[in-house]
Amino acid sequence: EKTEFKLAWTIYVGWMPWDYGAASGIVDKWADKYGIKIDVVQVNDYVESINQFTAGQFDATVMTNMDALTIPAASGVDSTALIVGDFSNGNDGVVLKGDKSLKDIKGQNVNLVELSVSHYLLARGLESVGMTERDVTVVNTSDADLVAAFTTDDVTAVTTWNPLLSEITAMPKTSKVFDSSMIPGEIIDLLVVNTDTLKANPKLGKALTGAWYEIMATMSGSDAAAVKAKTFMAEASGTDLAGYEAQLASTKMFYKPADAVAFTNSDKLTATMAKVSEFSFEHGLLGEGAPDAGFIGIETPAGVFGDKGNIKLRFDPSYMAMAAKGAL
Amino acid sequence: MTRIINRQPNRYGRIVLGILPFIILLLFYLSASDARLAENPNDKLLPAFSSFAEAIERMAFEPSKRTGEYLLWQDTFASLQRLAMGVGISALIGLLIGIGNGMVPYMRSPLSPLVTALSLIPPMAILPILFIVFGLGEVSKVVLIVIGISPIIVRDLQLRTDALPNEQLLKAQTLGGNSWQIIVRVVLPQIMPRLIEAIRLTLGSAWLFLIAAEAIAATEGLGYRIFLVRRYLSMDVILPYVLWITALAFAMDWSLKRLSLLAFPWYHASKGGRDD
Amino acid sequence: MTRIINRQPNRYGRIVLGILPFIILLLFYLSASDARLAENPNDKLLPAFSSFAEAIERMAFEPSKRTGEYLLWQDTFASLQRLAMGVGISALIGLLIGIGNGMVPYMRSPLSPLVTALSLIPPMAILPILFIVFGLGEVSKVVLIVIGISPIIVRDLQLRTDALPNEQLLKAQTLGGNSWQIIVRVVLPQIMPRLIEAIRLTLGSAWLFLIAAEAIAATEGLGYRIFLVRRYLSMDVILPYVLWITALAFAMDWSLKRLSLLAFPWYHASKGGRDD
Amino acid sequence: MTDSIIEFNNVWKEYGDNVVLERLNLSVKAGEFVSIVGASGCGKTTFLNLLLGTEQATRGEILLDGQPLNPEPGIERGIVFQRYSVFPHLTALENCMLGDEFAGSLTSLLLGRLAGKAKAAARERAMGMLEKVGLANAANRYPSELSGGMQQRLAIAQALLKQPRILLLDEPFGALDPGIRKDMHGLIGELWQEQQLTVFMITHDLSEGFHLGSRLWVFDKLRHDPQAPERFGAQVTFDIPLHHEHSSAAQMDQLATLPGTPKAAVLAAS
Amino acid sequence: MTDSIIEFNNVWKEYGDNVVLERLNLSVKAGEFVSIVGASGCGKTTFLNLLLGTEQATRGEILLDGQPLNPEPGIERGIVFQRYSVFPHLTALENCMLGDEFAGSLTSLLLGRLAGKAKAAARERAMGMLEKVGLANAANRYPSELSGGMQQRLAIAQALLKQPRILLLDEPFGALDPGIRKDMHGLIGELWQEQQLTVFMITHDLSEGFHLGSRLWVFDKLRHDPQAPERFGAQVTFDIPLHHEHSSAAQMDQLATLPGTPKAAVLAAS
Ligand SMILES: Nc1ncnc2c1ncn2[C@@H]1O[C@H](COP(=O)(O)OP(=O)(O)OP(=O)(O)O)[C@@H](O)[C@H]1O
Ligand SMILES: Nc1ncnc2c1ncn2[C@@H]1O[C@H](COP(=O)(O)OP(=O)(O)OP(=O)(O)O)[C@@H](O)[C@H]1O
Ligand SMILES: [Mg+2]
Ligand SMILES: [Mg+2]
Repeated sequence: EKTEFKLAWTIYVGWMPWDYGAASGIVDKWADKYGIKIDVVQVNDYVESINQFTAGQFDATVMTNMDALTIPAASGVDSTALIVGDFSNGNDGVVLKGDKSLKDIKGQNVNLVELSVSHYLLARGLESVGMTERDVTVVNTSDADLVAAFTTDDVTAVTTWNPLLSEITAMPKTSKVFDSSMIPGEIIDLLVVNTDTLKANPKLGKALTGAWYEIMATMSGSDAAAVKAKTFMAEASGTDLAGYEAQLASTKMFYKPADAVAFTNSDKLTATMAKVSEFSFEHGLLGEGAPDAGFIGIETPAGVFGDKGNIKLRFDPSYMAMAAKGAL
Repeated sequence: MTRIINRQPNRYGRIVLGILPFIILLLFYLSASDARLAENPNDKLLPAFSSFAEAIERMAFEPSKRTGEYLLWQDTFASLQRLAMGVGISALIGLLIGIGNGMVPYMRSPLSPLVTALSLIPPMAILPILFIVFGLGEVSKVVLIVIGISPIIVRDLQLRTDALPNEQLLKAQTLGGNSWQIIVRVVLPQIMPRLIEAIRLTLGSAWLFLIAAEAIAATEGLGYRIFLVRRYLSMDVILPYVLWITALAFAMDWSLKRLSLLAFPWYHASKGGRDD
Repeated sequence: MTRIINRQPNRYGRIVLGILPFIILLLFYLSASDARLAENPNDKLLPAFSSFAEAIERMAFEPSKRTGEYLLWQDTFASLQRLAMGVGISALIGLLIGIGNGMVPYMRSPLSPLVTALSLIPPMAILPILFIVFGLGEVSKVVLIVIGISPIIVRDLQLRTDALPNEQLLKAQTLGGNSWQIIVRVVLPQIMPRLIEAIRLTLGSAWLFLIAAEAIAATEGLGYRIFLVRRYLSMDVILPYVLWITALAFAMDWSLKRLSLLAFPWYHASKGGRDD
Repeated sequence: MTDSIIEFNNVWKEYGDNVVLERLNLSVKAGEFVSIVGASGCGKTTFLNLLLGTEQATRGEILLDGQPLNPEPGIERGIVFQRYSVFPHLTALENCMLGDEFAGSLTSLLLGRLAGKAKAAARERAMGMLEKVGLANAANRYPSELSGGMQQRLAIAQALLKQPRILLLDEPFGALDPGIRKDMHGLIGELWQEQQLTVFMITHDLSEGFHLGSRLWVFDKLRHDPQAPERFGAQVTFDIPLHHEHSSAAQMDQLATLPGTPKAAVLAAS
Repeated sequence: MTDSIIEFNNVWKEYGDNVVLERLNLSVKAGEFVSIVGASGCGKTTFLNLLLGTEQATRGEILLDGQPLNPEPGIERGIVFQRYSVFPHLTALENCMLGDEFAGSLTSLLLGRLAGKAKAAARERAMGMLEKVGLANAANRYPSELSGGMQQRLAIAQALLKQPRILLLDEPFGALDPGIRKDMHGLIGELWQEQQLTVFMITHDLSEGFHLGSRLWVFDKLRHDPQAPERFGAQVTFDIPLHHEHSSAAQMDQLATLPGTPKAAVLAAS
C-alpha cells in the first residue's frame, strides 16, 4: 500500500499556507496521524507543476478550476478538487495605462499569460462591455516579466494576477478597469488530487484536509501566531506582511470548511464550470478531438455538466464536510 | 589489422551503424508510447505516430480556426526573420568590432576589456532589463540574440584577425596600402570565411536565445508555440516542432558550409580540406 | 609611425583606455537613475547605489527571517553545486565519447551522427520533456546542463583527437602500445588541456541552462532568486546578482586558465604562448 | 634469397584507379642501409607505409624474414617521421621510457605505466640511450623546449630503444638546417653500424642519400601516359650499391644523365 | 659617403636589457646586393626590421638617401619573407595588381580598387611581371594552388611591381627544396641586374650568400659575457666584397678559419 505522497505548490497568495504548513510541521503532524508521509514540494513554474501532476509525478497539486479542467482533465487524468481554498475577489485584474475604462481597450495589444485564468478574465470582461477577443490582440507574456514589461512604452494593457497586479497598479497613471471581484466565484483556487489515488488512499484526503484547516485556523486569527504565520508566507512569496495582507484582502479565503462546502454545493459552481468549459472549448483547450464544450464531464454536488460518460473533473466536498464536522 | 583503433568498418557498415541508434531510439519510443496509451488512451505525454501526423496536418496544412493562418509556416517565418536579423546584426557587429579590435590598438584598448566583461554576463539574467530598455516588441527578441552571440563573434574574429600573419600586413604596407585599404582589401576578405565559421558555431546559441525570448513575449514563432502548447502538454505538437527546429538548424548549418566552400575556395584549399 | 594600425598606446594609456568605458557606463547609470528617482522616489527600475548596498546587506549578511539562512550564499552554493555536477558530467562524457569517437572507428560510426543530431536540438525546446522524464529535482537541472553542453564538448574533443598527428599514433604502435595503452598514455593526456579549453568555451552556455532550469524548477539558486524577485521588479537585488554571477563566471574562467598553465606547461609552450 | 630480411614479390599498390607502385620485386639483406629518392608524389611514403603495415599491398606479398609481414605497425619496425615523431606531453626521458612502459606486466596493461624496480630499470635504459644521442642534459625537458635537431635525435633514440629489426626514416632531416643536418648524418651513421640495423631512409637530398646509404633506390615511372598519369605506377628504376668511402662523382654524373632521375635532386647534390 | 643609399650611424637596438645589435656603422651603395649570414637569433631579422621601419633604433640614426628613414613600411622598400608574403585570398594576378590598386584615385582610396582603364592598365603591368617570373600560366590560380617556389616568385613579382629602391629578403628560399632554390637564384640574380635594385638578403645557406651577393656581411657578437649573453649585441664582424665570377674557394676557406663565422654554414656551403 502506498504511504508516501507528494504535493506540489507554487507561489500564490492562496497557496502560501502550504509552505507554512510544511515548515511549521502541521502537515507532518496530520500525515503522522494517518500513518502516511506527505512531501510538500515547491515548484517555481506554475504550469510545470500541473504538467508534472498530469504526468503522474505528484499526487496532489494546487491549481485553478480552469487549469484543472484544461490540463489534467483534458489529458484524460481523472482529477478531484479536494479542497476549495478560495476564490479570487479582485486578485486578478485588467489594467490600462492612463485614465481609462474597459471600453478603451478596443484595438490594443493586451499582454497576459495566454490560455490562463487571465485570458478567461479578459474574455469575461470584454463580454461585459459587448466586445469579444477579436477586438484586441492578445500577446502571450511570461508572468514573471509582466511587471517589467508594463514599464515599457509599447505595453499599454495587461491582464494579470497578484502580486504582479498590485505592483502594476502601484505605478503612476494606471487604471484597473476590470477585476475578478466583478465575476465573483469564477476563478477558484483548488487543491487537486488524482482521483484514483484518492479513492485508494482516503487517508491522504483526510490528512491534507485536516492540515489545511488547521493552518486556516492559525492564520485567520489576529493574534501573534497569525501574524507570525502570515509574515512567513509574505517572505516566502517575496514581499512583506503589508503586501501580503493587501493580497489577502482581494482574496475570498474560505477559512472555515463549512463555507467551502456551501460554495461547492451551490448551483453557481456548475454554471461557472459551464462558462469555463465554453471558453476552453473555443480556445481549443479541451483537445482537438473535443466536439463541443461538454466533451469533458464535470461532476459537482449540484449535478454533472457535460458528458456523463467522460467525467474527468470532480468537485468532492465530502472531506471538507468531515472537517466542518470535526470528524478528522 | 587487429588493434581496435585500426579496425575500420566498410562503407556499407558505416551507414548501417550510423542509422542504428536512430532506429533504436524510435523503437524505444514506440514501445513506451504504446504502453502508456494502453493505460490511458488520452495520454498526451508520448503520443502515437498517428497523433503526430494529425498535429502536423493541423498545424501546417489547415488554416487555424482562430486566425485563418497556417500556424507552422507563420511561426517559422516569424522565427526565421528574428533569427536572421539577430544573427545578421551580430555578424555586422562582429566584423566591425572584431576586425577593428584586431587591427587598431587604440580601438582594442578600450573595447577589448568591455567585450570580455559583456561576454561573461548571462543574457538570460538580464532579460527584464532588456525588456525595459527595448520594449516587448520584435526589437527585444533581436537584441537578446545580439547580446547573446555578438560578444562571442567579436572575440573570435578579433583572435582570427590577430592570427593573420604579420608578414601579410607588412607586405601590404610596402605595397603602399593605408590602414583603411589594408583592412578592406587584405583583412576583411580573409576574415569573411572565418565569420561564417563563427556564425555556424554560434547558431545553436542564437536559436536558444530566440526560443527563450519567444517563450516570454510573443504572438507567433516556433518558441512561442512550444511554450504555449506546453500548457496543455501537447507533445503531439511539441515534438514535431522540436524536430522541425532541428531540421532548420541543420539546413542552415549546411547552407553556410556550402556557401563558404563556394565563395571562398582559397580558404578551404589552404586548410587542406579538413572540414567538419 | 603614422598609420592608425601601427599606432600603439603605451602601457599607462592602455590601462586608462581600458577602464574608460566602464566609468562611462557607471556615470550613465547614475544620471539616469537620479533622473528617474527625482520623478518617482519609489521607482524600482534604476535604484540608487544605496539601495544596492541595502539589498546586498540583506541578502548576504542577514539571516533570512523565513529560513534563517544567508540567502546569497545559500543560492550561490546551490547553483555552483549544480553547475559543477553538470559541467563535470559533461566533461566526463566529452572525454569518453570524444576520445572514443576520435580513436575507434567502430564507435564513431554509430555515435557521431547521433551526437551531431543531438547537438542541433535546442535544449530549451525540450525543457518540458526533460522535466517530465527527470522530475523537478536536482537531476533535471543537471541533465539540462549536460544535454546542453556535452554534445559540444564531445564534438570538440573528437575533432581534437582527430587532429592529433597520425605520426604519433603510428609511433606509439611501433613502440608496442595496444589500443588502450595508446589512448591512456598518448591521447588522453594530450586531450586534457583541450578539455579545459572546451569547458571554458561552454561555461557561458552552462550558466545559461542553469539559470533557465532554476527559473522553472528550484527553491534556491541564483537563477531562482532572480526569477522570484523579477515579479516585483526588484532591480536592487537583480543587478547585484547579475554582477555576482558575472564575477563568478570570470573567476571560474580565470582559474581554469591558471590550472591549465600549471598542469600542462608543454601544451602552452608549444602553442607559442598566445592565450586569450 | 633466404638471407634477405625483407622481400617484395611482385607488389602493386593502387588507390582506386590510381596505380602508385607497380611490380616491385626487391630484396634487402639485414644490415643494409637503403636510401630512397624520387620525385615528389611518386610513392616513396606509400612504399614506407607498406613496410610499416599501415597500408596493405593491392597485389603481391611482402615478406619479413620469409614470413608475411604483420599487417599492423609493431615493435619489429621502428619509424621516424619528418615531424611529430615525439610526444609533446612527455619529457625527453619519458618519451624514451614509453616503449618499455608499454611492455611491462599488469600496471602496464591497465595504465601503460611501470612501477618500482621495472620503472627504475626502464629509466636507466632510457638515460643510457639519451646519453648516446647527446641528450642527457635535456632529459627533463619537453620537446617544445628542444630544437628541431634535438627533437629528431630524441625520435631516433625512442625508436631504437625497442631494438627494431628495421628502421624506417621518412625525410627525417627534411626540416632541419643544413649544419644540424650534418651532425645528424654522423649520428645515424654511427647508430646504424653499432646496432646492426636495416634502414630505409627517404630523402629529397640526393647527396644525403649517397652519403649515408649502402644502397640507393630511385623511384620513378618507367611507363608514362600523358593523358592519364595515374595509369602507371612507379618502380625502382635504379638500384645502386654504394661503396663507402663515398660514391664517386663519376657515379653521380652517370646518374644525372639517366632519364629516370629527378634533375633537381642531382643539381642540389652536386 | 654621399653616394650611399643606406647609411647606419652608430645604431643600437635593445629590447629592455637585451642588447641585440650594437654600434652598427654601415653604408651601402645603390645597386649593391648584400647577403647577410649569422647564427640563429643573432639579430638578422631585427636588422631587417630596422630597415623596413617596423622597429626603431634605440640609439643612432638610419639614413635613406641621406634623409632619416620613414619609420613605417612604405613603397620605397619592398620585402619578401620566408612565408606568408602573398595574399591567399587573391589570385596570382590580383596579388600583383594590389600595389597599383592601392595607389589609384577615389575608388582606390575608398575601396582599395581600381575601375575601368586604370584597372586594365594595372592588369597589363601585372601580367607583364608575371610573365617575367614565369607565372603567366598561373595568373588565375590562388597561392594555395601554387608550389612553394611559385609562391615565392609571386611574392617577388608583387614586391618589384612597386619599383622599390630597396628590396629586403628574409630567408626567401629557406622553405624551398634544393632544386627549386637554384632556379630562384637565377631569377633573383637577373632581376637584380635588370631593375638596378639594392638588395639585402638574409640566408642560412652560406653558399647561397656567396653565389648571389656582391657583398657578404657576417653578424656576430664580438664581445661575449657567458653569464649574461644578452649584455652585448651583434655587429657586422665581416664585410666581404664579392667579385663575380664567383668568390674563390680560397676566400671561403679563409672565412671558415675565422672565429666569427658559424661553422655549420660553411660546412653546408662546402
Ligand atoms: N590514402 C591515400 N588515398 C589515395 N591516394 C593516396 C593516398 N596516399 C597517397 N596517395 C597518392 O599516392 C601517390 C604517392 O604519394 P606519396 O605520399 O607516397 O608520395 P611521396 O613520394 O612520399 O611524395 P613526397 O616526396 O611529396 O612525400 C600520390 O599521388 C598520392 O596522391
Ligand atoms: N619584439 C621583440 N621583443 C623582444 N625581443 C626580441 C623581439 N624581437 C626579437 N627579439 C630578440 O632579438 C634577438 C634576435 O632576434 P632575430 O629574430 O633578429 O634573430 P635572427 O638573427 O633573425 O634569427 P633567425 O636566424 O632564427 O631568424 C633574439 O634574441 C630575440 O629574442
Ligand atoms: Mg612522402
Ligand atoms: Mg630571422
